[in-house]
Amino acid sequence: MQDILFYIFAYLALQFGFLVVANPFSRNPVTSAMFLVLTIASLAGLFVLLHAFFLAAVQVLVYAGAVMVLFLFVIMLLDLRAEERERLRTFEVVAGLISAGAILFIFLATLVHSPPGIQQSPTAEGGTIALGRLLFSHYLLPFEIVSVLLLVAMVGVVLLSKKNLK
Amino acid sequence: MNIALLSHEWLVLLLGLGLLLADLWLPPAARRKLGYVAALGVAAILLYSILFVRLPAGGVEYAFGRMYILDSLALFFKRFFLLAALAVLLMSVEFAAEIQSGLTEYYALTLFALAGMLFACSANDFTLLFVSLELITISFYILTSFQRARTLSLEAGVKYLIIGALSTSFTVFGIALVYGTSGKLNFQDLAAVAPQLIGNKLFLFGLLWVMVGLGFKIAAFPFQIWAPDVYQGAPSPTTAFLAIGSKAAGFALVLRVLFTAVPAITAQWSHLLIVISAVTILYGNLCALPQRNVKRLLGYSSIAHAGYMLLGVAALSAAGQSAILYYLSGYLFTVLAAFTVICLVMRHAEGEDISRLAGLNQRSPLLAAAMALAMVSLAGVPPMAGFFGKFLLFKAALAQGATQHGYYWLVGIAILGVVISLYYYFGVIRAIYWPGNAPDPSPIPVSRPILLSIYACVAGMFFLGLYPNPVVTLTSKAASALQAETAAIHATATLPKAPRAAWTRSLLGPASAAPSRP
Amino acid sequence: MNVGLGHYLVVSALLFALGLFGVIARRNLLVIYMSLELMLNAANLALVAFSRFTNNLDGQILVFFVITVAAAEVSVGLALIVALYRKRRSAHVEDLTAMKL
Amino acid sequence: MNPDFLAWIILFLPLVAAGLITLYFLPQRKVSAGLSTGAVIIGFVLSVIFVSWAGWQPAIRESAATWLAVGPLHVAFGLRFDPLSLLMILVVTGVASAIHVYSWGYMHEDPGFSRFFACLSLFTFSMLGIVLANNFIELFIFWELVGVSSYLLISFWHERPSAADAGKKAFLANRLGDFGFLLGILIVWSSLGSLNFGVLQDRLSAHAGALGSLATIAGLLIFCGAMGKSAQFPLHVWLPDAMEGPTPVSALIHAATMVAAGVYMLCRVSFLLDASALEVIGWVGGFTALLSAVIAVQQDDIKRILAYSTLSQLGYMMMAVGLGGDSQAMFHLSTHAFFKALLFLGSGSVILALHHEQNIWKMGGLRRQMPVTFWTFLAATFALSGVPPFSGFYSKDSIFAQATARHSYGLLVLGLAVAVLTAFYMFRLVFVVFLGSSRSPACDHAQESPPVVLWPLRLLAVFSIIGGYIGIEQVYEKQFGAAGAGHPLWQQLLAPFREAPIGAVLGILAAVLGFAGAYKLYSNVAKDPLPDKLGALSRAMANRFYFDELYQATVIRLHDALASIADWIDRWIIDGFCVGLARGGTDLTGRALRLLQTGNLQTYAFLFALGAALVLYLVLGK
Repeated sequence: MQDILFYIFAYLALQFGFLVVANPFSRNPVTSAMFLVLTIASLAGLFVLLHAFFLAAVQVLVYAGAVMVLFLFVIMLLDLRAEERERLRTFEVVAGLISAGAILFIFLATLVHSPPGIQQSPTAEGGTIALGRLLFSHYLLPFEIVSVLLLVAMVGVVLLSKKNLK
Repeated sequence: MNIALLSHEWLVLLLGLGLLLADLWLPPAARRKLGYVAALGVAAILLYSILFVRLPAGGVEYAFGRMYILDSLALFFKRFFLLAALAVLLMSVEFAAEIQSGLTEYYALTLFALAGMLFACSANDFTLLFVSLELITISFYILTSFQRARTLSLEAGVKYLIIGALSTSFTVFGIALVYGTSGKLNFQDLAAVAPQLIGNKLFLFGLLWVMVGLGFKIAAFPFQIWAPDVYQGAPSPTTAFLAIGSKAAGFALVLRVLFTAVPAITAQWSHLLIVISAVTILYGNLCALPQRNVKRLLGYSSIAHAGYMLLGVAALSAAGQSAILYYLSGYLFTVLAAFTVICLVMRHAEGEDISRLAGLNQRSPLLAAAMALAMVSLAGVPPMAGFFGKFLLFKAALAQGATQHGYYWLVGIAILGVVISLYYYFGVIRAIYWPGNAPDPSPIPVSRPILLSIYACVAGMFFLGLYPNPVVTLTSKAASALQAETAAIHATATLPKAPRAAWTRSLLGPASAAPSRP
Repeated sequence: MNVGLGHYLVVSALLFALGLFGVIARRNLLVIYMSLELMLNAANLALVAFSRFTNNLDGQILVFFVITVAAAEVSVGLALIVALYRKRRSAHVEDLTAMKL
Repeated sequence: MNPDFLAWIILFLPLVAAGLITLYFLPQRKVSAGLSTGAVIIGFVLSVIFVSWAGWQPAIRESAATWLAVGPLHVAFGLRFDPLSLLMILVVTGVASAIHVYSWGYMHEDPGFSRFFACLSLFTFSMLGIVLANNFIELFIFWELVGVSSYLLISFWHERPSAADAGKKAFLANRLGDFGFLLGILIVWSSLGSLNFGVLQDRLSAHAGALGSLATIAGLLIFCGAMGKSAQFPLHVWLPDAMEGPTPVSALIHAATMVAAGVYMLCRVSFLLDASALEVIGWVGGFTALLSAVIAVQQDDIKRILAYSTLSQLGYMMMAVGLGGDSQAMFHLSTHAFFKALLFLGSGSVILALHHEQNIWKMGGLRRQMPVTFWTFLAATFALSGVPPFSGFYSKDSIFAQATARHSYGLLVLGLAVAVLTAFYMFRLVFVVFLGSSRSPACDHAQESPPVVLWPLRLLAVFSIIGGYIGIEQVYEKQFGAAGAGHPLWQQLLAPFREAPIGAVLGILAAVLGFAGAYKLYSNVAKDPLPDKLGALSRAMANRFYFDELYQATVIRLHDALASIADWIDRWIIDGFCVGLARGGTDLTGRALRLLQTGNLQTYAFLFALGAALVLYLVLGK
């Protein structure tokens, strides 16, 4: 059962991911954003399969909820109708295929050469309590730094999108 | 756990927050002076660091379960960053007129970037590495695009953002692979298992991608492509901080990862490092040749200098690592002097063409001399700091030449790069002393703090070039910390878990049982 | 065949490659930015998978940080794109070539 | 008080002067000149006192302070006292004193008077540093300082583009050599483990083959540095251009200091040079000597003639080094310092009198208006041409003697040919400038220079005359072994004829031949009344005329052609093509590489990803 679910979610994630970057029917950023939400949701499904329940929730709440809404806001704000006519250029597609293909090939070859040899039965449970304990003990320092980082981002966003310059 | 251990970072963060708060009550006219407050604060922290911060007997102290490390290397870099930020803040005050809004935030963000650097040089764990790198990078995204009225500044910001985010994804993927194959995130724990993973290509893959992210920070080939555009477009004080702080933070992490976490694997990468160093040197110097924009020229030249410093990484020896630190110290004074001059001369000018320097000799002999000396030092002419740094780097590489002849080639190419660089550095000097008619013949007023900063930079350049001994002693001590600590830890016990448990208990109190980590 | 770590890694790599392709091939800054998010998500998937199969929660903590940092990065990035759009009336990459050579 | 202290004072006095002038006294012209001149004259006096205290003992002494300790590398900032350095500080401070005094008069009108003296002091300081350095690093740093200060001096009139270019060219040519030099130093350090000259010498004498297969390469790389600084082929292109600087600078650079530094350095480290390196050095020196002597014949600018003559004399010194005759090289360097400084200052006096006219065909007959300049110039010419008993004869002869002793007859013939040419072009210069009748109204109104210019000339003339037999060579021989016993003055006067009669006689013959050629050609070219009076004379005179024309037709034509070819090679192949190609090549590569930097974000992302793939492939692909 779990295996079948894996294949379903993996397929969905990849299919939606493909539609984000190279939707054959629409170049509209809104469409891309919508498919990105779906990709993220499929990934949340994979997270659940990996028993990372907390992260699955965060993924849906933060990513699909907050981040993508931000994206959509900006797209609406910018009124990018002209962008819909964007065409892919051959050179750029070839360049993208070459580099992405090369990296993918090397990665798969590496995976075949030295497969990750961990075959014990997985037991790690990404519950909120376990993660919370770790986060506020061993990982307290990065946690605090991230709070500074969020402050920086906040200051930056206010400055960059303030309407009047004075 | 000793709270005082993180005092540098706390104080800088408090200073930054204080500035943001002070902005609320101060009248707009007084905000410019806040830069002096910030600079004064940084100076006080630097003074505190030099006078009161001492390492314990063992030379090293850990916090947060060995995630944070304070050793002579970290302390060296912390003082280095504080010094750099001090000069950058003074520069920003001069630059204030060019920043339309959010002057206080500009100072505060500089301080937050500084805090990121202070954390980065103490990172002993991939988590802290990632988070502190991001703090630096995101602060710089904003600092780069701060002059919103200038399209170039925004364009530089967007380019830095996209390429930076790209490099972040590579880094995260790399960390994932390293973590997945070794099960470790701590550098010293990794050092214990790394020798068994030499044959594991997935592990190497991950490690290489972590280096991609760091290579982006230091602008090494082939991840240097963003540097010229961003250097050109960013406000001058930001460019200076980028050239010094961000690059040095990158090198601090390169040293930690390569020589603390995976020395056994680094030892096998000498070929790769030699090639990257050589190509970086050639690329930077060749591209700088036809350059007319001074900031862009310095962008290319910073690529070349990253190449020289990679020579010290490639040397795979304590002498090489010490030479990098020495070179960075010289580079600090030199680049700060150069950017201070550029900032003063070109602040009202769009397009920093070299010809704008014409007649500088008449407008301000002091600035002209400082700029000329900085160029001489960058070119590596004795008796300036740049010469001695290069000498130490070349020496370190040559000392390895017996084992592998590639080092001779590398030094040869580096010397070729130095010769090429003479052309463009002397082009700048020539422009300064070129009589011609200056585009704007008015004398340039130099404020007292900037005067002090320039004098300090020039003195630093001469001191490092003429009397290197004190700093060399310092840097070799700092470099020796890299491997000694790992050895000490693995010699005393197999204690990966012990300190973590102890520190957790102390935080959560005796009542709560230590969580059993799966 | 049982689904194991390898499967997850392959999916993650494919997603990463897709994102990379998008960054290089697309010209709308917003879409480029979404592609970058895709790449980060790919890395997250790898981290979670490793965390599960090595019985070690550190990986999931890292994912937590990555998500937070990504959110900060996105907000700054979008603000920057908005600022640029106001100035240039365009979110196209080709319009960003004032500095070159 | 330890007398070594004196040496530190001698070294740092000029630096202090330069610092004081730049910081405080730029507006006060007299104070700056006084400080600078005072520093170098006091330095000279102190040198005399110090030398008389130290004596010419071959024992090597050092005075050092630790400067840098990096692991096994321990570098001291030290001074080394041996006959070589002691005599050189006398020469350097002596010649520099004369030039400082002279500059006071020569540069009087210049607005940059104070700056000039500051640079001059800096230059003197750097040169003294080279002379006294006791290790390679210290030497190299002063070496570069000389390069920087010469750059400042050559492009002193930087508002002239030609001067600025000349300065840049000098600097770049020097740097090109210096990088070879630095590489050589690094090789020596990595194989011998020390940079101190004394220690190096001890290690090499303990294990003759310590440098192993790198010996020749190290030697040649070190020679690269000397090639740049002493302007040897093919890095000689900067020296003639360096004439763009003020005349006292030319005198300083050409005489005792900058160009001599290369020769001095080679003698200092001669123990490092093995046979094949010496062979190369000798022939490069010989070739440079010949090439530049041939070019000198064709020049019309008085300072350029002297510049090429300097090149050619440096070639002699290099040849001597290559022949293993370090003391001979240094001997020639010392005598050359006196008479070449004299020649330059004399030419400066002429140029000043003619209001900055440098073309010799607009001079003539200056003998009458400027007697002191003429007689001192003549003395220097005799010395340079190797006429006994002037100093140049003794030093040049010692080089011929060395060539004979080493059975290097090829180099001997080369040296003799150069000697002929030297006498020829120098007397041509004297005939055209001082003898004959004036060719321009300026010459008629020329006035002798003021005493502040003339006294240095007189002083230098004395040394140019007696420099050959006051024991200079003996001092150097003490340094390089094979010390001869001291002889009374009259015996030294005749020493060449006793010790190496063949070389001496050939040398005199060469000088006479050159003189005769110049006399035949150039005493006629001038509009002397003499040819008109003798014009009535019959066959003998006609024959002589015929002989002259033959000479003109064959030898001189050939000569002219050769000279133009040499000049052409110099100008186009070396200066234009090689340097141009190198510059153009790098420039082109730079422009091509820059095309990667399209400014387009997608291209950047593509290159970034490609780079990541490349790095992966390099490590994992194996």
